[in-house]
Amino acid sequence: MSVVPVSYYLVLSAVLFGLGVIAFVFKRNIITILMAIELMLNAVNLAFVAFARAWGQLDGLVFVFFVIVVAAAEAAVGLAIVIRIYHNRQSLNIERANLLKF
Amino acid sequence: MPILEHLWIILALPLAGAASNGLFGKNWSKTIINSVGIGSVSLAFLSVLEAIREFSLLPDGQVSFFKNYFNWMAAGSFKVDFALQMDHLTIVMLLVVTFVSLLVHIYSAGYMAHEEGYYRFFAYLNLFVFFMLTLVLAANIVLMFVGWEGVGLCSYLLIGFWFLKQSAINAGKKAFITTRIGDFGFTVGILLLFWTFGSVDFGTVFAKAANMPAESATQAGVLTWICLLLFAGAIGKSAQLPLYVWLPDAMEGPTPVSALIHAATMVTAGVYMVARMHALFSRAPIAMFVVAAVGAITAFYAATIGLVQTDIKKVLAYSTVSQLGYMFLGCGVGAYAAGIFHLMTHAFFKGLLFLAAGSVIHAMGGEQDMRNMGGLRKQIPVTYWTMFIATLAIAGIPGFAGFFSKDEILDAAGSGSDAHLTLWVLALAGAGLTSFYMFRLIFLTFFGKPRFDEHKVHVHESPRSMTVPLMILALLSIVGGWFAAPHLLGKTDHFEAFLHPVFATYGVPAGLEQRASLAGAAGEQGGIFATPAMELLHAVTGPPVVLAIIGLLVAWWFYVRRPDAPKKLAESVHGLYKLLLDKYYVDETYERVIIRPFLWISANVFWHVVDENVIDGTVNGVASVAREVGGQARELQSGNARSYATWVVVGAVGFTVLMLGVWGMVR
Amino acid sequence: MSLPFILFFVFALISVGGALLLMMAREPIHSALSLILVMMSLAGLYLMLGAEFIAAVQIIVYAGAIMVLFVFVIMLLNAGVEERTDYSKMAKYAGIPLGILLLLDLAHWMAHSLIGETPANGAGSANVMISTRELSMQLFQKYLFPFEATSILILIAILGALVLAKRDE
Amino acid sequence: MEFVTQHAVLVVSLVKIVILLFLTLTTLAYLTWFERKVVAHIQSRWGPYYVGAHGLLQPLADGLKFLFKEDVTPPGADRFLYILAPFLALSLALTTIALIPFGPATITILGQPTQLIVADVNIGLMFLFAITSIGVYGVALAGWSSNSKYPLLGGLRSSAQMISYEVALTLSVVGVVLLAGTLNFNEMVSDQDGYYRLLPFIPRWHIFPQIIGFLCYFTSAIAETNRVPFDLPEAETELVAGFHTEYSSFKFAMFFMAEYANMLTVSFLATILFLGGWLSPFPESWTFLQYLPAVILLGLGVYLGYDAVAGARGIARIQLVVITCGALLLGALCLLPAVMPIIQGPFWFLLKVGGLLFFYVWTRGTLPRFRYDQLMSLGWKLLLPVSLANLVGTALWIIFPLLVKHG
Repeated sequence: MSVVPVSYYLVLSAVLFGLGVIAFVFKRNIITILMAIELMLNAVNLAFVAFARAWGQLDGLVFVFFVIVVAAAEAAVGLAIVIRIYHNRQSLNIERANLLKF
Repeated sequence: MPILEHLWIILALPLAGAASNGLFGKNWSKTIINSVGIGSVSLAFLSVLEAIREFSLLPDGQVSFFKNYFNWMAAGSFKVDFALQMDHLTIVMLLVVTFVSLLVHIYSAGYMAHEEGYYRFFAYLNLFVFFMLTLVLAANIVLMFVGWEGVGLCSYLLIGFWFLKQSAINAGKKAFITTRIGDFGFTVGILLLFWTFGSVDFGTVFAKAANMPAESATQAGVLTWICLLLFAGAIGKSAQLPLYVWLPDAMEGPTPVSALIHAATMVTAGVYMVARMHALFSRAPIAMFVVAAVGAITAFYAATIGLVQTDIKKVLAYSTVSQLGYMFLGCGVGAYAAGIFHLMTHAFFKGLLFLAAGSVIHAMGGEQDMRNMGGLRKQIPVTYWTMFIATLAIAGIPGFAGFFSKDEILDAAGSGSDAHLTLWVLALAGAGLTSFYMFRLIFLTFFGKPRFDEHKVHVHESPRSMTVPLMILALLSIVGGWFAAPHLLGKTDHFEAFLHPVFATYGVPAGLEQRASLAGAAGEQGGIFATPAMELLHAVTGPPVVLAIIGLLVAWWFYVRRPDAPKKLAESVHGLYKLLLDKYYVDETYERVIIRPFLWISANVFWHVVDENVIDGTVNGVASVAREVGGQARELQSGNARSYATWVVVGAVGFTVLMLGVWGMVR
Repeated sequence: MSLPFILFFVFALISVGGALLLMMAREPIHSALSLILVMMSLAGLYLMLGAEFIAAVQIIVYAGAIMVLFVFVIMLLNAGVEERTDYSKMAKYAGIPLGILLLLDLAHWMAHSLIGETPANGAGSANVMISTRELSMQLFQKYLFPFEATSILILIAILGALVLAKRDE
Repeated sequence: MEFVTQHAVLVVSLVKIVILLFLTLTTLAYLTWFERKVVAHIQSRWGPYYVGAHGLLQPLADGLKFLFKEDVTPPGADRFLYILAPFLALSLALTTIALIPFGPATITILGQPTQLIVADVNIGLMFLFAITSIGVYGVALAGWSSNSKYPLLGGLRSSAQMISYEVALTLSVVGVVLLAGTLNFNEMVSDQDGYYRLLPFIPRWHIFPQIIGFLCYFTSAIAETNRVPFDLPEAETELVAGFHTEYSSFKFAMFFMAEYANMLTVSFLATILFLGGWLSPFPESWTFLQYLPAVILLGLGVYLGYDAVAGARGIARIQLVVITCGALLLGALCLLPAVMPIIQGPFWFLLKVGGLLFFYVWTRGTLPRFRYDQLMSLGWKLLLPVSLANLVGTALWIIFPLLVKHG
């Protein structure tokens, strides 16, 4: 039973990451932008797991855990901030929250 | 316990005293403060004695004891250690400093008893002792400079001790700033010294200097410059022309201070420094001549001013200046030993004079003007007798300390290898004047009718704590010079012999070599005085003595026999009198020539032009430039997070392309 | 074309499609669901890679907790159709091309990575499952301190979220 | 055909799935009947009675009713999600059952070893939790997509409730995981085999050391499945029917079934984790016990037969006769030596599950409904700390001997 080479997974993770980046700059809705970040993190996780398997080491997987935890923390705080912004500006469009400038 | 190995103890004791008194003394009773202050100094004195005992046990070959405690600072080749050294010269200074300051401390306990800031006073005194000892014990010129500045600081603090008195504050500032001028030269001298010898260690420097040939008397070499610069510092510190002006004003300070700092110890630091640096000076004839000339002129000049002063302490101040001049004259003509000798004796009798004057002032309830005294002979006999002895000593009456030392100096100036007739004449005249104004002081103060209201002023003898030091010093003023007595009989001068190893160490030129051992020196000077008896006769009937007697008689004539004569004389030569009374208008001249222009320049150039335009302009300019740049750059901060995100992506792309690209290349 | 390849491509297509959907959808809730789709398929890929525990955690934490939070917030704020403003010229003109450039660059280098050809599930025969035991050994021995640190981090995050989201009366 | 031979595994599990699905759906249907009956009797009513004997055909009738109702989609609803939600709910609920082992790992059917489990995963527990954690979306999306305020509030509430109680649920189970030292269901069950050395009559079920965990688990399980007394999402008095207010006809039925499926799953899990799964509480030596299933079935058949003769009329009588025959037939089947060993595990397992389900219904029949804040505070302020404490205690309990041994 032949198996899939690592590079397939890596390319996939690269593509997902790129899409995440594109979404990150393309979307206007703050919540969606946070989702784009999550997408990037997921892509990175995929690369982690793939590498870990390729080298036959577990450290990569452990790091996946840490990435997930950080993602959770980030989501919690980020969404709290989103709620704040919505309460203050009645809008989720990131381009409308632009007071922090010169 | 081996003090010699741990010379730092001698320094540590007064410092500890100063620290404890200064930090905690505020709430302490006078007894504790006394015990701490006096105790620390007396302990220092004892440890000095112990150190001397141990020093005497050293093998004969060893001239000086040197010990390096720790490396203070090192920058490249510039290396300064906290190193102390001890040799005969140091011993003399140590004895003088510790002993006199001990007496002064005891005296102060009585004199300052009713003063505010008692603890402060003793803290300052101890601190002064610490710095003075540092200056004396230092084994390199930088450390010496530390002590040098330290004593300056203490002098400033103590002159301005009554810091509520404007005059006192001004006097303190004046002393500090004036000496600064000299110290500037001193500093440059140190730099030049290091630049020349590549070291600041006395030992190294002198050893190097010993191999250098003596410079010619016609054009100045580097040694000359070093010496002159250092001597500038000495001029400032020891109140010589033209920087003497601070010393008379320094009399604003408490009298014990005047006795200790401005008569016995600090002001003699310059002399000590010159003597310490003899290895350089004796190779720089021009510098030597300058020293001698300054000394002689100052000696005469200050004496003339002293003639007409009416404030008892001012008279003593000017006499100090002139006496210091004698010391420099001695060093200048190569008779370092004589200079140091006079330093010691002067410490005794001038300290005594000041303390006695203080006692007089104490008795008069703060009155300092001699015109309002007189006839105190009976009321305060102890003060009177001690002060009289001191006067005899300073006037150079044979048998008293001053006679021997001053005689040696004059002798060196008049008949030495580097003798200068003019200087000798000046010095002689100065000696005569000295005797005159000192006896004038005595007569005005103690003889004649009381010129004060005896019902108001209750004259009383000072307490024991003040009189005992007076007596001790009086004794010393008599016997202090007898080391040199045999010299008059053509035998060796013990004092000079004692110091001889120091001044002989670094290959001193021949002329001084003869002076150093005076055995039979008189024989060379002229065949006429063949026998010791004739020698003695010559000495005691020599010009100085004669002049001293004359001065005494004149003073007696003027102030005891014909008390109204001075006024007449003053009217007859009114111009001269006024000139002397106003001290040659030196202060006014300085005021006009230096201070006012200086202030004007500072205000109109440095303040209104340099500071306001150049410096402020630069700073504000930088600020405005930054503001402009920021104003342009802030446009990037659009506040739109998407733009920032895009910038992040730009960075990411650049980074990946760069890194992975490079990585790929490497691959 | 054997089973693993088929599975891989199915999952890959699902995930990429989900990502594209996430980008295209104008309703935040649709984006969220498509993201959940991506996560599911990633979990499947993890299973294929033999990291079953990671797969489970992926679903539990990401799909089951984080995304629920997202959906929850979307429902709470009743987030409607996203308005496509274009105030940021930078993002409008440079954003997408740069993103694509980055994507291609990364993909290219990943495709030519050193270990590209090594079989993807491990230095062993096919379908070796990573034992959860070893993983936990690693986590609780070698990486104990980072683990504790992350727990502190999450605690702080909770507090921060509380403080931020609290209605200020 | 060679595909079948190649992937025998796939085929077998396919068969298993079909059978299990059929059984489960039937069970769900009759679970409603069971509940209604029990509640009715608790409230001293008869409950469904007229549709078939003892209302046994009631579920069928309900199903038909749901099928023929008009399927309304509220205007402005997000169509896709509106349809997706119930499917998500039901499919996830059913999927979990694939992880449940109904019998010992090693039994032979038709001469080849088979497991009474669809997917024997190394970390079955984790996957079960994974799937249940996705279950929230069904509720949330339903509430969101029907574009109406009651469903929205209901969805918000129930999703919040499920998230909160999921934490307590998971934590309360970890104690068992520590004791068993595995995440695999089969190993867990076999870990509970045997008796305590000191008390030889008490089986080594985890419920005894983990009683606190069990209580926490079951409480939060009830809340997790939105059952009384925690059924706030469909608190009729406050928000009509909660998240599925707008749902009608078969979509509603799907939610309904999903709920019961969840009940099943939770009970299964409880049985496996705490009640020793398919293990019999009695020692092996009591061999006569293996006739128990047959005896029960036969007894049931006899009772029904008596009832048919004595009580029922018309169609009901016919039904009863049919059922009696079926029961008797099954009982006879259980007596066959080929079947008897196979039937033991599932028998005990289902017995325990049935007990739990009865408990479920019992609570529903007796307890009043909580208030929302009470619910939340119970979850976060009581269950969570208690289960945490239980976890720590268990960990110490396990660590202590090791410490003593290795110093």
